Amino acid sequence: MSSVVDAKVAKEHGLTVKEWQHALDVLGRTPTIEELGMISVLWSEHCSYKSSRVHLKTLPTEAPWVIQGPGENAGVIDVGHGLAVAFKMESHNHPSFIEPYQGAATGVGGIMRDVFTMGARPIANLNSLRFGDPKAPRMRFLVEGVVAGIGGYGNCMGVPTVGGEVAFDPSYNGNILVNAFTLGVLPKDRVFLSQAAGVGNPLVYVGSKTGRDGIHGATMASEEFSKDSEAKRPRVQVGDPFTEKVLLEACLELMKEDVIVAIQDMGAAGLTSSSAEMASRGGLGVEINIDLVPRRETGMTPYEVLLSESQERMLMVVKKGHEAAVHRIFEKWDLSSAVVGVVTDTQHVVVKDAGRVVVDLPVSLLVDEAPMYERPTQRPEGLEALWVEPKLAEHPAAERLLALLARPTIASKRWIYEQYDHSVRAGTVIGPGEADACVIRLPDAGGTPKAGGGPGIAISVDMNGRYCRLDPRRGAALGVLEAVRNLACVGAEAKAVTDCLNFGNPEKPEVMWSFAEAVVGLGEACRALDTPIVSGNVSLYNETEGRPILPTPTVGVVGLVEDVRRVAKTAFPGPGHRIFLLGSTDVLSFAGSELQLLETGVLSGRPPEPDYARARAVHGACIEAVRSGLARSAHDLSEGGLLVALAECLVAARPGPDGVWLGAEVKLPGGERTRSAFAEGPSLILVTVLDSEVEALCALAERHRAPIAELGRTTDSGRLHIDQFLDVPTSALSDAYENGLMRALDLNALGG
Amino acid sequence: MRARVIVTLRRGVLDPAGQAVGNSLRHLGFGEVGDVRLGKVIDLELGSISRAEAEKKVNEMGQKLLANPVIEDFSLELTDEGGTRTT
Amino acid sequence: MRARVIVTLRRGVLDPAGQAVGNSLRHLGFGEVGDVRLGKVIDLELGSISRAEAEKKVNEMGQKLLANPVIEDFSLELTDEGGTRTT
Amino acid sequence: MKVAVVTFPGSNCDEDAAYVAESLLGASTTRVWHKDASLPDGTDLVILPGGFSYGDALRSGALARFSPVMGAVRSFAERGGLVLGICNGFQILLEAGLLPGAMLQNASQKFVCKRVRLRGHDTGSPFMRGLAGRVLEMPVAHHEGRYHASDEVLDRLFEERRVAFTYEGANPNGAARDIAGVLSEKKNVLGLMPHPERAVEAVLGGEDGLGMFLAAKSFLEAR
Ligand SMILES: Nc1ncnc2c1ncn2[C@@H]1O[C@H](COP(=O)(O)OP(=O)(O)O)[C@@H](O)[C@H]1O
Ligand SMILES: [Mg+2]
Repeated sequence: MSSVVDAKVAKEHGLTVKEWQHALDVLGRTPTIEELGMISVLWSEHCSYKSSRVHLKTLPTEAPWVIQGPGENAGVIDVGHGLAVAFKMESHNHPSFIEPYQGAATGVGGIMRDVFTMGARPIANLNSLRFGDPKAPRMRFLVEGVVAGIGGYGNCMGVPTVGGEVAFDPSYNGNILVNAFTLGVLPKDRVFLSQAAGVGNPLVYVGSKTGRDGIHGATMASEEFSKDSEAKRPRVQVGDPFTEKVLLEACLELMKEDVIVAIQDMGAAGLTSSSAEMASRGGLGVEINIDLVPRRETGMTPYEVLLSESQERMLMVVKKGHEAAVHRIFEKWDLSSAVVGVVTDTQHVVVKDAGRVVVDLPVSLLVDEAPMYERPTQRPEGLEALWVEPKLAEHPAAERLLALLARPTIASKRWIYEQYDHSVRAGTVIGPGEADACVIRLPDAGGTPKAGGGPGIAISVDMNGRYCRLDPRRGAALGVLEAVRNLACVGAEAKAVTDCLNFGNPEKPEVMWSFAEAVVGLGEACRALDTPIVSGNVSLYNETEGRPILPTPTVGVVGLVEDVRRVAKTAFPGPGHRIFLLGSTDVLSFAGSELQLLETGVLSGRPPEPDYARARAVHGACIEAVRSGLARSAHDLSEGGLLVALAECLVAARPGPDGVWLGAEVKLPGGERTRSAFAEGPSLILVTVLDSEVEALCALAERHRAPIAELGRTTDSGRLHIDQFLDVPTSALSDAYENGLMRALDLNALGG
Repeated sequence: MRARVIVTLRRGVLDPAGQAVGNSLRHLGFGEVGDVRLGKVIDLELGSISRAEAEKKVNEMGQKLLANPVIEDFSLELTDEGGTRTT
Repeated sequence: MRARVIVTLRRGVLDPAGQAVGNSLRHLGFGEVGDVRLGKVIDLELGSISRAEAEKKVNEMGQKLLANPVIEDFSLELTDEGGTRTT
Repeated sequence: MKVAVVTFPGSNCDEDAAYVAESLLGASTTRVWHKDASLPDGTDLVILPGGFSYGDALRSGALARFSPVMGAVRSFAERGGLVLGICNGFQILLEAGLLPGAMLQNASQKFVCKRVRLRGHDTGSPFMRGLAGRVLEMPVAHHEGRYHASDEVLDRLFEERRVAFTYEGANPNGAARDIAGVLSEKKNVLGLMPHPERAVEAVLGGEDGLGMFLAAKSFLEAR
């Protein structure tokens, strides 16, 4: 490492000419190499949100039940019974493309640290994944590695992975997305924050020792991929879930004692960002003796220690005089803990190496003075021209349905979620693959399970990037609607949202436009549905060789179930039930639909304008139908439209002990048949009821002003039958749906 | 010809399993144990190809599949049926 | 002194992971690949103890912890700082 | 009934096991740290729970067997005390030699989590009363669950009625002769890969796992 710092070295650190000048101006001198390292990571897109901040400010973040909104390690909401939940979603896209197992694993490890830093015990993990064309180079390797990495970390931690979503599109060929979500439970009056306080309080380092892992990972996440990303390989971090598990237990044990003033995990940019951010949030300064930081390797320079992204580490401000409690508990768990510094009133970050000052920077330079850009936006040329739906050729409906069910985006994700432990912690009421959202029974404030029924948490993560490409504002809003609707299907009322905004290079005005529009759409939908955004993450520069991914502003929505014994699942309950469709098919469209892509290969049309009043009516009716026990099953329409949804309800029912499958006898709702069978649209939910409950259901729908139409009934024929349109054995639907993913990717079967 | 490929983690890459084994050994009273690193062995039967060819092929296998170049290195040893071994 | 312990699955213990690697290699065009077996390498730093002592200790480690005799065999190699190696 | 649930670093089903013992069986339940060299006085049943003790380094269970508490567990078992090893607990019992055989990586080489069907066998064990011949559904969640032992040992296990459970239908991990759970000679130590403690309430998907806990409880109470 050259120790002469000049414009060239600054450029190598990713600073622009202007940013370098800005640093010189504010500082009034040339920074040391350590200072430059700190400035460059804190000013990186990943840490500073310099391109996105102006837009994010417009999002709704408040509601009476919000305890902690954006700005801390995770958002926290009140869920009643003296309990709160903390949750957040985060991307680990770039590392996962380079080394899928470790990239995905450390992503999961990072998001869990964000959550238990708040004092919460993690009780649910979810993930949202985007892969490229199944036949693209390395794609199978990436899928296998990411899934194994997510499982490898979460399973070892003993946190159930209870849901997620996976979609495939060639735009992700060179830049996959791995977005990980964690939710934890905590006593509502005991939230831990990261604001340094109390001049003279010691700064305590706990967890793994520091090595040379991932130095400059944060800047890597802020650059476009290029061929020479290969050269960045050794920067990949390796996860150690075993250490994180003991770190989790040690932190939660320590949190029961009244000694922690502030706590912050060392994520991207490690010690640099955790110390500067804690100082900034507390309006104070910190002094660190870098030589006291526990190390794994010999000969590390202060620069390396400051920028290391070694995993499984935390920084805490502890009440002076209580250091012994920390050491006692961490020793019990065989973990390192060391006092490495002190809180000061200087509003500077000072770093000393054996007494020699190597860093002395105003906190404001690192955090508040970080650049903020209002980047130019430009609506893509020819967007309107795209807003025309191409005509679909005539094609037999049964073939269409089977082909849709086998599409990897639609097909069962069983091969994936069976590699995740989803039943640990005695709380999984609805796990992956059973319903549109997962449901976790709330434990007590310490995380101990509570027997019987009682309140639960429902979670869904969603987004359709194709809709967002065609109209990012509508697309983002439709994604929120889908996630909230998925919650309604299990009988849960949505309360709050976390997001993970994955986009291309923000320096391109068209990408920036899609980002800005998507944020508008998210804000609009979240306001309309009264679901504030309490945490989130932005991942930009998701492009390879100039080709951006589909705009993918993934959302995770958290809602409440009153009694976990009153929920609904996807599977049709048995023969002889009546099938109804809540919502109206007047909005169905082929714009960006799975069928359009399958048959034309062209992405076109304009997704429908969200109708929030309609959405609220349909969701309200569904929630009441489920909670009252009327609805015996519920499943919404999403990719692939009505027939795919019907097929999923049939397939999920599995054959009985006699090997006989369920069937359904159905009439399509009005309108052109292919459209009502396969087009896509929001606010549509399939529910089943007993014959004797039909009137009650219709009355309930009317009370909520939700449109409702009868489609038919379930049968014991083992076939999906629509007069003069389609007749397919359920076993064939199941074969296409259950094996589609494995066939597309040529994956090996799991055991048994 | 037979080949033994040894895949080890690159220097500097964290090896949590190796650390756990090292700690355990020391707890068991093997105080002399310092750093411990775990790796993989892959033993391959290669039929009757020449040593030179085997070396070329196995190197290729190592690069393509057996080792993950992001975090691992590999080395190889060849043994012919007679038992002569080279590294 | 440094030791390398090689742990291999006993003959007769099915090794599906080895088989999978073999299949992948053949798919990649390495038709000459026959049987493939996977094992573990454990590299240990032992400080400055004698070769004889190292051998005794590492054998003990192998029996106690590094290999499970129900399914595994182990062998060891010692290298002193100078680089002389024995099997 | 007094239950001791052992926590090793990396155990992650200890809380679930303690929950079942305490909340569903009404047993007085103590959490025992692996560094403790003794079990609480009057312990009737020791549970070695699932998880990833020491991150499954080397072989799952290989390092945990050296924890101080294992000496106490061994003498407790030798005195006839009931020991239940679930998943990682089973692996630890194998590594410690309290049960015969060894565990290998799943034949699929992947972690597997799903509900499986098990057949209970007639063994005469306190854990198995009322379960002989029944087919039960429970989740499995493991990466190393392929039970292995030599043919002679396997033959003997069946002869001595020490195979408690076999997988019925699909075998999720390639275990020898579909074995899912085995007993010690005196039948007071049971190790099994599936998770009975996760199948104890209808709201969580089934109650088939409760039987084994209730059998142990009634055995202990009748003593
Ligand atoms: N990556 C994943 N991890 C865990 N579960 C997943 C994943 N992807 C999909 N699932 C599960 O599979 C089921 C179907 O998912 P999806 O097709 O995305 O449903 P929907 O279209 O209704 O949102 C859900 O229960 C979901 O939680
Ligand atoms: Mg859905």
